[in-house]
Amino acid sequence: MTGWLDVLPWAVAAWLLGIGLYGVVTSRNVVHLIGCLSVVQGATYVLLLSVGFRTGGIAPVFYAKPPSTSAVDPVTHAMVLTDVVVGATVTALLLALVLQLHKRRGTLDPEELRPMRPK
Amino acid sequence: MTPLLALLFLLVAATGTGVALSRNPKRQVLAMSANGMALALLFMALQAPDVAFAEIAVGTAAIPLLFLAVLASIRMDHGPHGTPKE
Amino acid sequence: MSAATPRGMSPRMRLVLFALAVLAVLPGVVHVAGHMPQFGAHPLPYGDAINAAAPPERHVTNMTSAVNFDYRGFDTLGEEFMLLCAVTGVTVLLRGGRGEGTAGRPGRTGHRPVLPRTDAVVLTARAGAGVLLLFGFYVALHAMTTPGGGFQGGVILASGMLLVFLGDGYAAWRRVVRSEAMDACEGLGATLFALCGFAGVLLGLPFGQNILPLGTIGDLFAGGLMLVENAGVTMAVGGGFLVVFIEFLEETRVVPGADER
Amino acid sequence: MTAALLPPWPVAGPLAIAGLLLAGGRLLPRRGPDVIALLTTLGVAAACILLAIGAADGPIVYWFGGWTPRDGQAIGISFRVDLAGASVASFIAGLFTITLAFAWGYFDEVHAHFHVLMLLFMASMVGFCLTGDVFNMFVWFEVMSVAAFSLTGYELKASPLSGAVNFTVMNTIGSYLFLGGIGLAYALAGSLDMASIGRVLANAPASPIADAAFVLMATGLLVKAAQVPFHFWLPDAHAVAPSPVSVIFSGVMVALGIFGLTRLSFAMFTGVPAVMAVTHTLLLGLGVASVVVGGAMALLQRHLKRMLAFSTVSHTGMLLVGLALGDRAGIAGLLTYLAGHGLVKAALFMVAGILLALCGGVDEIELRGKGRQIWPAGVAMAVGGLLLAGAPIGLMDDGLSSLAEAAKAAGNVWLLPVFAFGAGSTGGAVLRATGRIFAGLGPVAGIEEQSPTEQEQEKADRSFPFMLVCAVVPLLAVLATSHRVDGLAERAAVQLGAVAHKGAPVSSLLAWSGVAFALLLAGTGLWHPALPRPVLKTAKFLVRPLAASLSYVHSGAVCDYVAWLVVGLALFTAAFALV
Repeated sequence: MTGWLDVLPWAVAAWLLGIGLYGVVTSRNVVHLIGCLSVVQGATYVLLLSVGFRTGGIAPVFYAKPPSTSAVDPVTHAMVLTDVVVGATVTALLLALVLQLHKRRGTLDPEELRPMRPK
Repeated sequence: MTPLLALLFLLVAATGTGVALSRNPKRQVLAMSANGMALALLFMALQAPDVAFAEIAVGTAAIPLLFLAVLASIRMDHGPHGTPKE
Repeated sequence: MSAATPRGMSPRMRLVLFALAVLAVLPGVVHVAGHMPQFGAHPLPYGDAINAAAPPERHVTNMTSAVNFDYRGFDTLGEEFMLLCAVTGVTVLLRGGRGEGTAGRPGRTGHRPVLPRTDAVVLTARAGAGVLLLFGFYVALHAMTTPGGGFQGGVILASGMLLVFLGDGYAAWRRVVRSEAMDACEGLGATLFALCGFAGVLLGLPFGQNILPLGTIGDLFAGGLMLVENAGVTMAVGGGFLVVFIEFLEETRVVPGADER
Repeated sequence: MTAALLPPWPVAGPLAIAGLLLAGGRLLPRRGPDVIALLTTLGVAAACILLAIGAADGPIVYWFGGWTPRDGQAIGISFRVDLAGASVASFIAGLFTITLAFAWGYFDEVHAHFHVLMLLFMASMVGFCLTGDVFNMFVWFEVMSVAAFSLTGYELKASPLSGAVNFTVMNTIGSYLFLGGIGLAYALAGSLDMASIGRVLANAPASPIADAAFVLMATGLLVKAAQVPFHFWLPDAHAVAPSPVSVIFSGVMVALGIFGLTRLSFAMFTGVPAVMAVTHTLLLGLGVASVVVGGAMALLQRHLKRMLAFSTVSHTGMLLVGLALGDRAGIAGLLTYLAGHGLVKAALFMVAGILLALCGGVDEIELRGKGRQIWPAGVAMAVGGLLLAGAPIGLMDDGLSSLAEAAKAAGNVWLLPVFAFGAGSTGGAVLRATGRIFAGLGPVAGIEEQSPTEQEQEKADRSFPFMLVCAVVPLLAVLATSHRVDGLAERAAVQLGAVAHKGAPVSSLLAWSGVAFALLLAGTGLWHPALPRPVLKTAKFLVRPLAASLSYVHSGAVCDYVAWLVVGLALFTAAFALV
């Protein structure tokens, strides 16, 4: 296979990290910012699952296949499952914080939401 | 690297970019659902069905739902100064 | 003394700083990507060891579940409590500002009319909820054999319950299924996982070691202690996500007579 | 029970109790959650001390589920309890005990939620210290973060909430980078066990993957440790969290970032020359920058908790310098200083909590002279300020001497004035505030601008003597353990694998210069209008631009912070390109 195509997974992971951070840096709305964080997280999904992939390997479920079949790495899958939980918990918490913050400050602009300043 | 895999990787990159660049939160929720779906497809192709399941349940359904609830609540909430906010 | 309230960078300035930093990082990223092991063709010793060991030793066919609940079950213990922590946090953040009241009417935005619930809506929601709940149980039950498990099943179950709420009138259901019940479901589910770990300890075995018969491989109820742990995860995730859903949906309702917070 | 069977208890035990508290908290009598949480922390402290005793002869390795490695491949998760990890875990449990005592009855409105969060917070910290598996470390890191995020916003006021948002966004990006680093290490080494990864990396040819894994993990941990340029979130969060929570944040959570990096470095990266070179150069530089920036910013604050938060940045920078020096004295100094600083900072945040409860604020100017009635708290605060400044007694001084010894042994004598500046400026800021609040020193502020903070008040339902005792206990602990911990820290450093360098002991000049500098700064801060006009003018001319640019950078906008985080990544990239 061509060399540059094999770099694609890592390039996509790096791109997601970069574009997600770009979104965070330029965000004018905290809800949008939280969405961008999930893009940053997408980078970790892509990286981990690509690391655990094996060309021609089956999914690590030996229900219909004998256990000797070449399969991909289940450990990375378990890691990404944990990562999905991390993402969900952090997103829920941030949304709750932002919701309460909006009630008190009446804005969602991160520039206006600085701590330690009067209303 | 099969063409299908390459395509799905690119799809994930494209939808992820869409999420980051959708400045309107309501549109961003749709973009996030699309990104979640693209990720789930990629996970299927990478032979990770367990993760794909979780991503469909969380990334395309549960989390966008929370976003929608927050956006609805924020539209209702008129802020401390009584001025409507978007 | 403290200077005036800081103004900080202008958006353009910030973008320039970010762009310069990214330019500096970029060669490093390219260098690293070029040296990454060949995609899909490098050794995976850990995964191979699990794939070889788990079917004969744990009598399960879903390796991801074997890793999640047994080989690396301790990670999942932490993960469950991370979820519990976040659910507690969300509860504190949202309920703390709102109080415990559940009697509210739906909030209205703009001039959108509130449509009365028709029989068709109720019926569709009930049917959809039924299908979702069944599917959730199915996914959770088949953790050891086919893809899916307590986490995925729990999320689907919570979504199904939510649909029940939405279809049949939110307020009525909220009086039946109280937050205490969901808290208990969530807390006990996570604790069940922890107690499964301690079960072995009390018998002088390492934490988390299996103490139950493993069953026949390929059977729905094979896997020993993993089944109990899976049930705990289902409870914790189902209860936890439901609490989160409910707390957020409460925010879209208006409590009559609620004063400005 | 022998120590070999003990490792899961201090982590899984409090977790299970937290789950039960959440499920049944509302069935308990009013003080039930307080009692249960306090007993749990005591139990965890006892278990960790037993573990530390057991680990004295060598690390205790505990494989969960009995999955011992097969043919050299680790297939399960291990706890690798060494002297350093167990000692820090004992310290954590002890600090939680005193904090929960301080918070007794403070949080009883929302069932047992506060106690659930605190128990999870403690369990995850202990797990973070004991684990030998890098992904398991990430899991505990994240549980710790989630608990911390929730606790920061607990008060549901605008500043705590926006502080919590900044904190959450920065730390979440940090933890994703950390996870990315784990992914790279896994790609390279095919294992998640720290010791195995370390063996593979030491025997493999130099690879940029190992460097990148280090960069990503180090960035994640340095965000948690609030080191320049990743530190911006800390004052936003620590200054506004409820005081008992700030005690834990500044007392130990931040330092755990450095401790985690220490563990990772010694377990995984000692065999990678490029990483070691960057550790000795860039991390040293970041540590020094943190010491200086934190100290200067502390001096510029009038909000007491924000001042203490910046002082935490400064003192954590000293820990990073210890890690960067990396020899036996440096690591031993790091461990001792971690405990000493944690205790002193805990006491100071408790004093701030007392002020919030009894005087209704922590603004230095507004509170001028209002602390006279509660002068014993002022004595505690002054002692704390002197200890921060490096007074030659107690744990902090022991740690600082070790760090200075390591600096001298490495030929970096220029670090000594840096230490003196960090200690002196933070101590000076605290002493200045003490003098103003508790003795009404200094002229009445005339044209000082309005307080930048909103109304803050914490519940005043605990008696003053009780709170004061809680604040004095950590100070007494610092003084009483003087010269008793060095040996332990040294053995812990040896166990980690730190090598001894020949160094000469440092004279007590360092300590005294810190104290003198602090007194000078405090005096200047209080009575600067009395200075001769030309002196004042020159000083203002010199200080103004510096202060203005520092304030400019610490903007409070999370978008800025993320841009600075990428700048930090750029610094790492440059450092690896140069070595």
